[in-house]
Amino acid sequence: MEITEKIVKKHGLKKEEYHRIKKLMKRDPNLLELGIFSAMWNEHCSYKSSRLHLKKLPTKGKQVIQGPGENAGVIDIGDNDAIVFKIESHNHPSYIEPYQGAATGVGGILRDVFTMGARPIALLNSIHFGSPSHPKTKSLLNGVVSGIGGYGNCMGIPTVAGETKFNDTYNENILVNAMAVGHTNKNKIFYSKAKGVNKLVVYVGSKTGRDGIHGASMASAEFDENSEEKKPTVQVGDPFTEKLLLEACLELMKDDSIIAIQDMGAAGLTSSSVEMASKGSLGIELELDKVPCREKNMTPYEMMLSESQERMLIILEDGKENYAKKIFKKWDLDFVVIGKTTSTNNLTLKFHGKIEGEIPIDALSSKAPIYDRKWSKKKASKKKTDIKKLKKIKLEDALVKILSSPNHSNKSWITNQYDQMVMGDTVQRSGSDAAIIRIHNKNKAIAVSVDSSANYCKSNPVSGGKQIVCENWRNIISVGAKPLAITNCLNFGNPEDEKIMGEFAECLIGIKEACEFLSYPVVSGNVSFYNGTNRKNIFPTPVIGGVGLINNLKKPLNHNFKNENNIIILIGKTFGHLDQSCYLKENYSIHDGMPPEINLLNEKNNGDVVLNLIQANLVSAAHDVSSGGLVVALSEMSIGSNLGIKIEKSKKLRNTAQYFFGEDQGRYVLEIDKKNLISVEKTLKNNDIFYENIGITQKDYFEIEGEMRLSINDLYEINNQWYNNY
Amino acid sequence: MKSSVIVFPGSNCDRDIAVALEKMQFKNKMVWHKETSLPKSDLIVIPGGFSYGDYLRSGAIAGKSLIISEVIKAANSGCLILGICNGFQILTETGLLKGTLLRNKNLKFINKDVNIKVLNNKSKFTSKYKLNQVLKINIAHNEGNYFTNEKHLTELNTERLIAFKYCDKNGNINENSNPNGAIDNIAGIFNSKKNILGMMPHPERMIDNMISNTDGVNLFSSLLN
Amino acid sequence: MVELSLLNSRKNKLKFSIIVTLKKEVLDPQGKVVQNTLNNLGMGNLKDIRQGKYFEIEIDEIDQSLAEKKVTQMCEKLLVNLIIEDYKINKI
Amino acid sequence: MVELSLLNSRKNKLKFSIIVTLKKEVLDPQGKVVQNTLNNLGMGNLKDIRQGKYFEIEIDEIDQSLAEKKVTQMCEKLLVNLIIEDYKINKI
Ligand SMILES: Nc1ncnc2c1ncn2[C@@H]1O[C@H](COP(=O)(O)OP(=O)(O)O)[C@@H](O)[C@H]1O
Ligand SMILES: [Mg+2]
Repeated sequence: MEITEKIVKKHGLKKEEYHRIKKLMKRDPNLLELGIFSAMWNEHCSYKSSRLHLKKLPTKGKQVIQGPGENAGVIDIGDNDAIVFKIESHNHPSYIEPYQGAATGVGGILRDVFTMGARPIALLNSIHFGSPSHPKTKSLLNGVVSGIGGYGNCMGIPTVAGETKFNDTYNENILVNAMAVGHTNKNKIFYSKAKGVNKLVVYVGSKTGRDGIHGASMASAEFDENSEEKKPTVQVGDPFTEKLLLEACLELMKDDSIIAIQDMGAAGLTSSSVEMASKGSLGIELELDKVPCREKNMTPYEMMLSESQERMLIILEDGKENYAKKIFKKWDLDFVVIGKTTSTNNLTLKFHGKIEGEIPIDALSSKAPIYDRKWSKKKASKKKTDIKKLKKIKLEDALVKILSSPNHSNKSWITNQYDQMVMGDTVQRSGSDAAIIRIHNKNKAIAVSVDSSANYCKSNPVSGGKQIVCENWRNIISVGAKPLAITNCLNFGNPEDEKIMGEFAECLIGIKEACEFLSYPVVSGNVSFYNGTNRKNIFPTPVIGGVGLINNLKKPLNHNFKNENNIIILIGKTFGHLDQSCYLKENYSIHDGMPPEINLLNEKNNGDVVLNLIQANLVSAAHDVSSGGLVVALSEMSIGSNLGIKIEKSKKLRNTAQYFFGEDQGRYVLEIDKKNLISVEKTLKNNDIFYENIGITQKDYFEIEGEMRLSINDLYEINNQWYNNY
Repeated sequence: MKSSVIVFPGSNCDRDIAVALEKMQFKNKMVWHKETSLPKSDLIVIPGGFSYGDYLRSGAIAGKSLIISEVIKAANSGCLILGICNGFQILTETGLLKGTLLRNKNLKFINKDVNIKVLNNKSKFTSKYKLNQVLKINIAHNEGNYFTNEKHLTELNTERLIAFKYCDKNGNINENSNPNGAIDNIAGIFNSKKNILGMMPHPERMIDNMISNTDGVNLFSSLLN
Repeated sequence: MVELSLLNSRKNKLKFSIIVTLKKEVLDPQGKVVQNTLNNLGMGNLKDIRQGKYFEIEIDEIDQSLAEKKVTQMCEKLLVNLIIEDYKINKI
Repeated sequence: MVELSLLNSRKNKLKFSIIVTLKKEVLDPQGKVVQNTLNNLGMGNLKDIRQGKYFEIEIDEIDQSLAEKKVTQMCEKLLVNLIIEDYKINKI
C-alpha cells in the first residue's frame, strides 16, 4: 500500500518529519513502520517540544538514586530503603470516558512504579475540572472520582492525598493526573535497560485488544472500508488483573531472573520494546504471531500500537523461563516468549514467518526529532486592584464565601470514596497538608503532597513555577517531614503556539530556580501538551508531587489545633498581597494582576526553621498559608479540630482584608503550647525569622476581635455543604 | 492459638490481618486458595479485599474456590471463622452465614471511621468488649448493605446473633448512623452456633494508635481466651 | 374507585426491557473471570459468555412510539455509556 | 475445510440469554437511584424501573434440553444468588 500524504497526516506526522523518516530508513516505510514512527515520534513518547527545557531542571542530589529517564524516579531514604515515585496525566481519555480514563490512569502510573521493583504504598491525584455550572462537570467529577477509587481500592493501595480544583479554563479539557509512590530495597531496583544478545523477550499480563489505537487507527479506517471492527476502542481498566500482575512481578523480582523490565504504557508493545533495546544499544526481534490477542485477526499494526492495559515486557536471564512461567501461571496470567534481543540494532517484526517491518532502533529513539520551538515571554500585568476602591465586604461574609466555594470546600465527599487505610500504614490521611505513610515495619515515614496553582502560573509563569514548588515544599514541611525530591506533571496547551510555549518555558525556569534553591530535585515527571480545544488553551498547570522523610516517627503532626489556650504564631511577613488572590476572585470576580512574589531566601529559612521546631517537638499543629490567606488557614485548623481561636487584629496593617486574605508566600501558622513558647521564640529570633503572635486557641468559637465570631460547628457546616448539595 | 488467613487472587487486606494476628501473638499461616487442605487452625480468617475483582457479585467467585469446601468442613466441626468485609461477603456466598450484602445505598464506595455498638459480648469473638460498648472502626466497602429476609432477621434478633450495629458516637442506632443502608443497621452477625462472625468493619485497622485507635484489639484478645 | 384507577393505570402504562451490553471489542474483565470460573466448575463446554445490564421500565404513556422515544432518551442520557456500550430496547 | 468447521461449530452451538433480577422484596438501591435521577432529568412519567444483570451464553451442545439443563446449572451454581435473585432463561 502506498503511503499518501493523507495517511501521513492522519498519523500526526508533519511533512518534514515524514522526509526525515524516509532518510533514516533509506526507503519509504510501510504502513506498520509508519504507525510505529508516529507512535514513537509523537509528543507523548518523544518529548520533542519539551526536551530542551526539561534538560535544565536539577535532577541530582545525594538522595537521588535514579532521576528522570526511567519508569519512575528513585530516592534514598536511608537504611537501604528506597522510594520510587512518579506522576502522570490521563487528561484526554478521562474527558472522553471519565471512569475508565481515570481508572486506567491510576493503573498506568502504578505499573511505572512496580516495574521498578517497588511495592506501591500510596496513590495521589490532582484533578482539575471546569466550572461547576458547566453541564459536563458534574458527571466528569463523579466519573473521575469513582474511577480513581475503583482502581486503587481494588488494588488495595491507599489513595491518601490530592487536590481538586474547578476553573472555567478546564471546561473542555479536564486534567486528571495520578501519582504513585512505592517502596523497595535500594539494592533491588529494576531498570529497563536490556543487556546481552539472544535473551528472551517475554510478554506477561493481559491479552492485547484493539484498545486505544489512536489517530493511527483512524487512518486505517480510511484504507479499509469495512472498518467497523477497526474503530479505536476505549481502554477499560482491569484492576483485578493488575493486582495479579503486581504480585506476580514482585514474586519474580525476589531473585535475579530479570535483566530488564518495562511496562506497556502509551504505544504499548512498540515503546516498551524500543525503549529496552535503545537503552541497551541492542536490537530486538518480535514474532507477532505469538502475541496473546483478545480479538481475532489482529494485524501487526494493531498489535504494535494497541494500548491495552495491564501488560509488561520482560527480558529474562538465560535458563529462567520455566521458573518465571510457573509464577505467572500461579497468578493466572499470560506468559509468552515473543522474541529475543539481537545485535542488529533494529526493531524487527515478524509475522507468519515474514519480516513485516524493520526499523533502526535509533531512528525511533535518539534520532527522533527535537524542537527548539519559538516561545515568547509573558508581559507582566500592570493592573493592580486598589482595595480601597472596592465595595467593602465584611470579613465574615468574605470568609464564608470562600469556605463554601467549590475550590475551598471540604473534600471528604471525594476522599471518603478512596480506601485510605488499607495496608495499615497510613499515619495521616487526606485532609492535612500532606499525607504520612509509614514504612512498613519501621519507625519512619514519608510525607507526600501534590499541588498546583494555575492562576498564578497564568499571570506570571516564572513566579508561578517557583510558587508551586515552594507550596509543595511547605506542605511537606508542615507535617514535619524533610522535603527530598519531586515529580512533576506539566499540563499545558498547544506548544506550537508561541505564547503557550512561552508559558511552558517560563514555568520551567521558575520550577528550576526553586528546586535548585531548595535542593529539591526533580526525579521523574510527565508532559501533557495540547490541552485545550482549537485556539482555547488551558491555563498552564504544572503539578508538583513531592516526597519528604520523617526519620523518627514519634508524634506525627497535622494541622488540627490540639488544645485550648495555646499560642498561635504566624511565621513569615504579611504584606497583604491580594492580586490573584482567592479573596478577589470569589468576592469580586477580579482575576487580573500579578501573583505574590516568591522570596526563595525567606522561603528556605522559614521552612528550615519550622521543620526544626517540629522535629524538636515544640509545635502542636502546623499549617502553611496558601490560597485564601491567613484566615482560611486558621479556619482549616479549627474545622479539623473543633477548637476555635481568638485573634487580635494586627495594628501594623491598615487593611483587614489585606492582612487576613493576602496570599503572601513563605508563611506558616503554628500552634505552640505555652510551655514551649520561650524556646520557640528563641529559635525564631536566633534565625532571624519574622513572626507574629497573633492569638490563642479557645473553645468552640472562631473569633477575630472586632470583626467576627462564629461557632466552629457553623464553620464546619459552611465548609461541608457544597459537595453534598452539588 | 493457631490462625490461618485464606488468600484469594484479589485479596488485599491479607497482610493487614496477618500483621494484626501476629501482633496479638497468634501463630499465623497464609493459605493460598488453590490449596486443598488447611493447616491445623483454631481460627480461620477470610480477609478483606476484592477477591476476583468482586466481579459478578462480591465474594461470589471466591465462594466457589477449592479451599472454601475445607473452610466449610472446618466451620461445621466448630472451628472459629472470621470474615471481614470481603470475607463477610464470601461467607454469605458460601451459605455459612445467611443473608447477603447489597450495594451501599448511595452507590458509592465508603471509607471512613464509623461507630458500631457491641450487641452481644457473649461470644468467642466479643467477650472482651462490654455489652453496648461503642467502638470506632474503619469501614471500606462498596457492598456493605446487609440484607436478609424477615424470618432470618427475627432469628438474628431472638437468638441474639447480631454482633454489631452501626450507631453514632453516643450509641444511638438510627438512620443517620447507618452508613450503607444495612437492614436494622447491622454491621456484623454470627451464625447460630456463634463460631462464625462476619463483619463489614475492619478491626485489623484499629490495633495501632499511630494509625488509628485500638478499638479492634479486644476482638483478637477475646479470641485468645 | 380502586378498580377504576387500577384500570386506568394499566391502560396508561407501557413496559419495555432494555439490554445493555459492552461493545464487542471492549475488554470485559468480568466476563473473562466468570467464564474461567464456570470452566473450573466443570462446565467446560461453555463457548462464550457476554455480560450486561438489564432494565425493565414501565412508563406512563399511551402512545407507543412516544414511549419508545422516551425510553431511548433514558438510555442515551443515563442508562447507557454510549462510548463503551450498546443497547437494545424491546416492548414487553 | 474452513467452511466445514465453521458449519460444524455453528451447528454445535446453542445460545441462551439469562436475565437475573433482584427479588421483589429485596431493596434495590441502584434502581432507586436510577429512578430518582431519571425523574430529575425530567422524565417524570417513569412509573417503575427494575434493574438486573444480563448474560448471553453460547454452549457447545446439540441437544437443546440438555443445553438448557446446563445453563440452569450455571445459574444455580454461580450466576445467580438465589437468596436475593430470580432468573429467566431464554433460547435465542
Ligand atoms: N482528589 C483528591 N484526592 C485525595 N485527596 C484530596 C483530593 N482533593 C483534595 N484532597 C485532600 O484534601 C486536603 C485539602 O486539599 P488542599 O486544599 O489542596 O490542600 P493544600 O492547600 O494544603 O494543598 C488535602 O489533604 C488533600 O490531600
Ligand atoms: Mg497546605
